[in-house]
Amino acid sequence: MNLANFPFSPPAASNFAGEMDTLFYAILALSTVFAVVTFAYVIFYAIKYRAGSSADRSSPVYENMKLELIWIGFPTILAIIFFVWGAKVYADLRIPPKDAKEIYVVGKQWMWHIQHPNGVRENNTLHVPIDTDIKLTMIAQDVIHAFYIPAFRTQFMVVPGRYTQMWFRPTMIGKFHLFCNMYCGAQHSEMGGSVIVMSKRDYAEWLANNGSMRQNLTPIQAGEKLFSKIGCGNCHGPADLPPRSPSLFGLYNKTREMDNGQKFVADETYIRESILRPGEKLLKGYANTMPMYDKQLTEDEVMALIAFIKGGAVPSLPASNIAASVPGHEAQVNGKAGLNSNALEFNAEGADATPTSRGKDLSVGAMAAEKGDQKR
Amino acid sequence: MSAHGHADSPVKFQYEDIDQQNDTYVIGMWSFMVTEIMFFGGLFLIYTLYRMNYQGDWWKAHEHLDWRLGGINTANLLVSSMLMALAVRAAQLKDRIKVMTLLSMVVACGGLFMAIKYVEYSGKIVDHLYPGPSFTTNPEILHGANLNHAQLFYGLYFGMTGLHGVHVIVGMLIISFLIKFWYQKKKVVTEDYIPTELIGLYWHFVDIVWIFLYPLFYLMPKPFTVLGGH
Amino acid sequence: MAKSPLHAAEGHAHEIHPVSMYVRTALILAFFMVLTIVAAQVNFGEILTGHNRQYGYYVNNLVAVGIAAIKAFIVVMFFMHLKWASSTAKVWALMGFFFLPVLFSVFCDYGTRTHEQVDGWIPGQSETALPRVIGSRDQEHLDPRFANDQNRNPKSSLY
Amino acid sequence: MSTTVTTPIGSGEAAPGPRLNYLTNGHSLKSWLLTEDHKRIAILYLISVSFFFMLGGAFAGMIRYELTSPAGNVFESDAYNRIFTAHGAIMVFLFLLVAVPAVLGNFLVPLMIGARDLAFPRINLLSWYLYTAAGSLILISCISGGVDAGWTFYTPYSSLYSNSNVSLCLVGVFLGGFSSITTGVNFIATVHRMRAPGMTWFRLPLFVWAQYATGIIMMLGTPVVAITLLCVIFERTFQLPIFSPELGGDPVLFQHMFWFYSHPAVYIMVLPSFGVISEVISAFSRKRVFGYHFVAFSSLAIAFLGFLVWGHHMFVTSQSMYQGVAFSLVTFLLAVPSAIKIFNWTATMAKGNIHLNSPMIYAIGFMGLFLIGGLTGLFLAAMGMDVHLTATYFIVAHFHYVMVGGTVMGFLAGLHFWWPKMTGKLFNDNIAKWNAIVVFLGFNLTFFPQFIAGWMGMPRRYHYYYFAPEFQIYNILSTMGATVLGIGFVIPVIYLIKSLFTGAQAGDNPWGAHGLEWQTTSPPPTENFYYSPIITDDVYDYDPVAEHEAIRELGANRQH
Repeated sequence: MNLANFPFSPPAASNFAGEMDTLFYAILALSTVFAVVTFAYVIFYAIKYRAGSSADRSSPVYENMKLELIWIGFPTILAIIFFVWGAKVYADLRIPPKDAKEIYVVGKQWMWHIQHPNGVRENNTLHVPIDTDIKLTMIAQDVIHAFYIPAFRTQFMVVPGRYTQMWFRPTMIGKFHLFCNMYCGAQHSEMGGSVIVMSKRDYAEWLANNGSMRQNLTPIQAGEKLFSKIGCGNCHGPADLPPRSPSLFGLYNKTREMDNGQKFVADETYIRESILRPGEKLLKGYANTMPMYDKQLTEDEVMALIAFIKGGAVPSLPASNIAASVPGHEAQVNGKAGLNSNALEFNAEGADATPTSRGKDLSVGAMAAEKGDQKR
Repeated sequence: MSAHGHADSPVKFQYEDIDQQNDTYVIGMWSFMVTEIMFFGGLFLIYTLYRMNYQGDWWKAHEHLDWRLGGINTANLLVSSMLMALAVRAAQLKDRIKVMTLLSMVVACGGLFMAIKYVEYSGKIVDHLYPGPSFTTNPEILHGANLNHAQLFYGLYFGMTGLHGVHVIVGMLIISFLIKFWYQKKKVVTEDYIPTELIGLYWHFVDIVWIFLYPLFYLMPKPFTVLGGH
Repeated sequence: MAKSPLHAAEGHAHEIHPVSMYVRTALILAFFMVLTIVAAQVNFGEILTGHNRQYGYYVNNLVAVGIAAIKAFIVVMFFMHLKWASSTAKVWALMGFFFLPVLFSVFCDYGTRTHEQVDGWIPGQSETALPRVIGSRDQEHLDPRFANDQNRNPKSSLY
Repeated sequence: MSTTVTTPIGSGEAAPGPRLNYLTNGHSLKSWLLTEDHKRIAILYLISVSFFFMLGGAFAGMIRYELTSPAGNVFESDAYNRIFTAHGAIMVFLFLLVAVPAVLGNFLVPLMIGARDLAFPRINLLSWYLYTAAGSLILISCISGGVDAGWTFYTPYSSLYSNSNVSLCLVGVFLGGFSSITTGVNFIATVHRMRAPGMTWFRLPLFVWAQYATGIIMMLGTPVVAITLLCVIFERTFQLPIFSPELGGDPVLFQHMFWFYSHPAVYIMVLPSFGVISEVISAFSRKRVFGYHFVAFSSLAIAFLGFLVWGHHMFVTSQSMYQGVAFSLVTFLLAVPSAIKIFNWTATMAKGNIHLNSPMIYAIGFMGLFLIGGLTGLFLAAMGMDVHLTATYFIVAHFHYVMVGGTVMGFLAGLHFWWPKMTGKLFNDNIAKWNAIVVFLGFNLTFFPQFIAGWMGMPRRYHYYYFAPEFQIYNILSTMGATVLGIGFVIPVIYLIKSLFTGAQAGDNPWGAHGLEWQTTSPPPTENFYYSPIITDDVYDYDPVAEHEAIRELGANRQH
């Protein structure tokens, strides 16, 4: 049989694959030895000491402290060794390097929205350059999903309400499976697609082509557009205006003091909370005058706003750069335009602009609509 | 066979003697109460986590609760616990009239507790403070608390005090049956005080749950986050 | 039937206690009830000053839960006769109070989640990912290692 | 060579004669449905548990049939989701958690400790009724409309998104939990206070130790999941999202509370089977269990440590990585008590007189399967490895090796071992032996390919995999195995039922085993013993050397 048609190991396409496979085969070897030796003993005894056999049964042993201690101690030591090894691999998997390239992922029933730093968006397909640290910042819009790439040996859950992160460095050019690995409803098994690892040059070209073709906005541009559309700039200007509105210029990663003396670092989660529920943490010296945007913005929109604020929140683009959107080519993926730039027109009727409020009727509607589209 | 299984003997056929049976009953009851502790423990866990996360809003939301009504109920349950303990003592002394009197007073205390709960709940329901889609949208009622977090607070308030209330009602029903048995001079209860003791254990457990619920819901300290704002 | 030593009751579960014992217990409980109401009116957050101020809230809560625990202990011991019960019953009564903290160890998770994203971590060097002080978000003055790290990004202010 | 000295109350010499046993003591339906006899309740449980096992197996068959083709054969995705949920919910809540404790435990714990009944017979009956109510509700919810949340009921999908009968199913699980609690309380009170004179803690059979440890888990864990599921019902009814982020709740908290019970629940499933295996191995090797104290205490260690490992289900759910490290360490340590058991059983066989009857074959099969199931747990306990393998078919294969290979094999071993005691009839041991081998092979063929599929990254609960046709070969192998396994589960039903009508009389002790339960008649009388037993010696008082001599002198195997 041709082994290519009968594979027993997934492709090893990321920096984790090496250490993970070593760990896997080490545990496999250990388990095999344990299982085979123990079971061989069982079978051997069952045959040797079967009733009526002439095997020597003199002086049977019923308790042997030394033996017990050996088979308590030996597995304990092995267990601790493998624990340390597994924990080390896990720490590598969980903690991204500082300068990793950040890609945003939004999971919803039943598709993945992916947005690259320069604004190129895609659905259910993730294009990444080889040999580059990629950090995915992920959030779910409805239920829990999991972003799983077997060839990269990594996955992480995508939870509604908070950001999770995972990272990897692809090491092999090719097309690999992308799965949703947390049961999420009717079309769970089809919520996936592929990860396409390209050479750095191809990736740059792909980004540029997609960008020019579709005139997508970068997250910062999209955020800026939204910023002016919903009128954030009316209050949040270049200067602090207590007690009404603090300036957002260069807000990201600053330490902010609340009116009760608590201090928070203005990270993504802080900014997200401040947009959605501004009364939650009041900045020292400011009144609670800002309206809540909870249930009014999609997660993509919040991400765009955060990107804009992370970028300094300084309006920089001339208005002409914000071009009208063109329907994206993801139509072929699932029969309708996904989260391309027209999602950022922020009309609430758009299928992709489902607000973060997730009443039952809404989800049913979305379910029915997508079911019709995604029929095989 | 020995003298087991007589219909009117308090010793069940699987036991050797009354001591063994009583011991087993007490151990069974305590292990049942361990499950009750874990049962309420799950709710206390949820409560603690969200209380830590939303200190300020929960404090503001709790301002709507009346600590005096809760205090009356605490005292009420305390008295009923003492009466229950005295009823068990009377059962030990086989003083039938006293047992029935004391148990009736315990049921009356339970009734008073539920009546006060009724007053509290109906006030909340008028204000649309029960969780769900029709939860109030008026932040004035909640002293300016975030409505989402206040809804979580009231969800747990109704969940935990409601579950406790269910236990109180169940306890009242059981005690009523106990009074009936004493009234009918059933040997199960008159010959041996342990059935009364077991029901007493249950009633004290219900009291203990309230001992924790009262400070957690009615007597919240003002959190630091709210303090700083004034 | 002969009573075997195995079935002998442990302790003196059947002792009859005087009424005064129950009344005294109830009075002590009433005292603690008043105490818990009084303690709730005292705001330790306002009494404590400066940097310790934020701990007042926790002091208040600890006092409230502590008094409740004492009350529960008194009820268990005297009203529920655990003091005179068999040691097996004692062990079972303790079991719940032992496993409840096991359940509450969930908070080890919520307490350390803040530090998931540790900057300065170098893959392969585990010592760079040591947890910082749990539960404190303004760590500059607590941990000199991070005093000047402006790019520090402790994830999540929610949990 | 008797385990016990019985003190006859009447004449010790007189044979029991045609006295009533628990089966013949009353024939009306009422005498069964309102019985307080632990043995009759065990039979009631046996019937209902077998029914649900067959039903769950039928759902499993549908799953396997559907997965032979990458694009699905017959069902729509919605239907498929309902089928795997039904399979999981029925198997976990109505079979695995109940089978060994409620059937074998109920029947044997009083017999083994020399008691006339469990401590609270009426509560025992109540437990069966709660179970029946739970079973009916889960069955109704799975059949009329179905439940599509998966047996783990993860929020917010189960609470706010699923449009199926989740609430009804959860009420069923809730009632089933109370059935489990009442069983646990009963076992604990019984073991503490109902032991016969002389039955000290260290003379208890290991089966009783295992049931005791199981009772602890049932009591401490079940209420937590009960309240958690009650909260989900609350969420669905009042639209109050306690476990979803809409109002600031935390979906991960649900997983914490769910697994706080559901991981120890795995030990509710396998610990009683461990007990069965200890009994069977010792009885058929005619040898005292090697390292009795270690095996007994390893049960308690598993029960205790089992409560400290729930977070290993959540390594990729954004749980704090520091807590994850602690969970991983305890999980690895938990492998040790399981290893102790396996090693001690192996050592028990050394220098014994091994009779390869069907219960022994099942027990050997159990050891083979549980070894694989336990050792693959190491892959999943290693945190880094778990990131790749979690929620794939590797997990599916792992827990089937533990649950089917552990619980079901243990249950079958115990059922065959004590069938003569329960019914008084002998079944065809030759067919049973071969069937044990069929089950072992069929099981491996079903689930071993799933390890490879999982390692290659096939996610669980997938209906389609047309985009990854490389998984097909493993699914086809697995379905082939499932067919064999299905046959292996049907055959025992036939020969066991046949034995009721045509089987030979078993006699008190057909296997020559030495437990207290074998000292009474088969089937036992309602009071369990005609005499009050007083125990003066160890439970496993076998003498392999003497027996070997005896066999040699007879020149024939005792069993033939």
